[in-house]
Amino acid sequence: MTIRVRYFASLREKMGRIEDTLVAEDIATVSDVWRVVSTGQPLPEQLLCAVNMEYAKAMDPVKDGDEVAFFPPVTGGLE
Amino acid sequence: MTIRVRYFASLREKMGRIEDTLVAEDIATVSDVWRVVSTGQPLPEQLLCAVNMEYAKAMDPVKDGDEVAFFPPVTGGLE
Amino acid sequence: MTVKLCETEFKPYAEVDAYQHQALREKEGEFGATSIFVGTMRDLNLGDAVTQMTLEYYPGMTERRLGQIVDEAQSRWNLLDVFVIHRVGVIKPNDTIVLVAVWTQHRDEAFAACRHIIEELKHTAPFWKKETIKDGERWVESTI
Amino acid sequence: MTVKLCETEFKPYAEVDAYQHQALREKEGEFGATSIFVGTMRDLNLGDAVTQMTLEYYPGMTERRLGQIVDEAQSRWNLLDVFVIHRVGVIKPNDTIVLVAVWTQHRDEAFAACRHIIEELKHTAPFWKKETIKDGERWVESTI
Repeated sequence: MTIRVRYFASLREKMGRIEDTLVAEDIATVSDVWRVVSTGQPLPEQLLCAVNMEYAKAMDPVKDGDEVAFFPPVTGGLE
Repeated sequence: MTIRVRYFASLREKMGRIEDTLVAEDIATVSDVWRVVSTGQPLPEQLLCAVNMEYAKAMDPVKDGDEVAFFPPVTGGLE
Repeated sequence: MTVKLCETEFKPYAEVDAYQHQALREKEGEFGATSIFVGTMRDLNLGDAVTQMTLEYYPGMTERRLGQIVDEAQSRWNLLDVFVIHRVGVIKPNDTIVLVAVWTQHRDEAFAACRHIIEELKHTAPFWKKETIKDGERWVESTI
Repeated sequence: MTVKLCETEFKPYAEVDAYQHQALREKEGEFGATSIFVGTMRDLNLGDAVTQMTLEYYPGMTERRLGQIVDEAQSRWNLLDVFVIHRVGVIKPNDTIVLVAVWTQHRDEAFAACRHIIEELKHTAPFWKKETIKDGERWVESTI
């Protein structure tokens, strides 16, 4: 299956790229996606995730064609 | 002593006049002023009073030259 | 801090815009939050169609009380500026009755002060409302 | 109900005024309360002078989340209309960052909904702020 993975803000800079396209068979959850793109790291607790532009949790399922995003806590424009 | 007495809103209509000028010697409090202008009535509990444009109570003192006002509860412009 | 009464229709957003450009020019970059309340005349009250209302006030005392309300808010919160306009006299449906605008550094104090000012104004400023309805005129009783 | 993102400077009071004239024309006489919040960029944050900031967002998800926030408020209070504009991209001190305007019949629900929308927006809408200060750039960490 194919999954588009996007990164935002400080995470985007840390990853050194804005997105990945994953083509793999052994991916069932958001957590699995992170493990692949981070080469084996567990999903950091403070990182937020979205599947198809809706907030998601680490154990939420992903399926072929999904867009998964990872990003740091949101900060809005207001202080 | 001389006291200017003003009425507003529904009270003004009930009194049939916008103001009185009291010239009398036996007036010590806001309550006394009301007794004179209403020919002996006690001050109705829901009526508001002001002395020199500051909210006042029935037993607050009045002195020569004061402006005393009586009016119904305020209603603002908003419902 | 500016409080004014107004006998004719006014445009609340043009007023706030002009006020901010003048009164807050020196504070640009300092205010982060503005909370604004606009009260507008409805054409329905207590179940009756209302065609106009007349807002009576106590010249001198009304302005003084509005000034006190703003001063009290000022002493309670850290406010950079406050602007209040209140209509008096004959008012038509859809006319603006009151505008309250509060400028602060942070949003908590802007919301709290704006809300406080409008409640104090409603409950303590000497204004009395007479409505014109189908059957004639009526003084509106106080409601909380 | 309208939510929009904006890449260039906008005038919040002209926007609200124009929106009300268009979107609320059919509701004239019906709305009695408008609560507006305007967030403006300050030139100071965390003790440092800030010369500009860049607001990154997630195109698609940010608009969707803003729409959900407005829908949630709509289902919780009786709102006649809601208008939200949020800046993205490069923002300078004194620029408007966000505008939230809520029209209702009564003031309680206007204040409550406006406050709720701005808090939800701050804590759940995908925006990330990078500030330019004397020593360079920094991502701003989340604060409650």
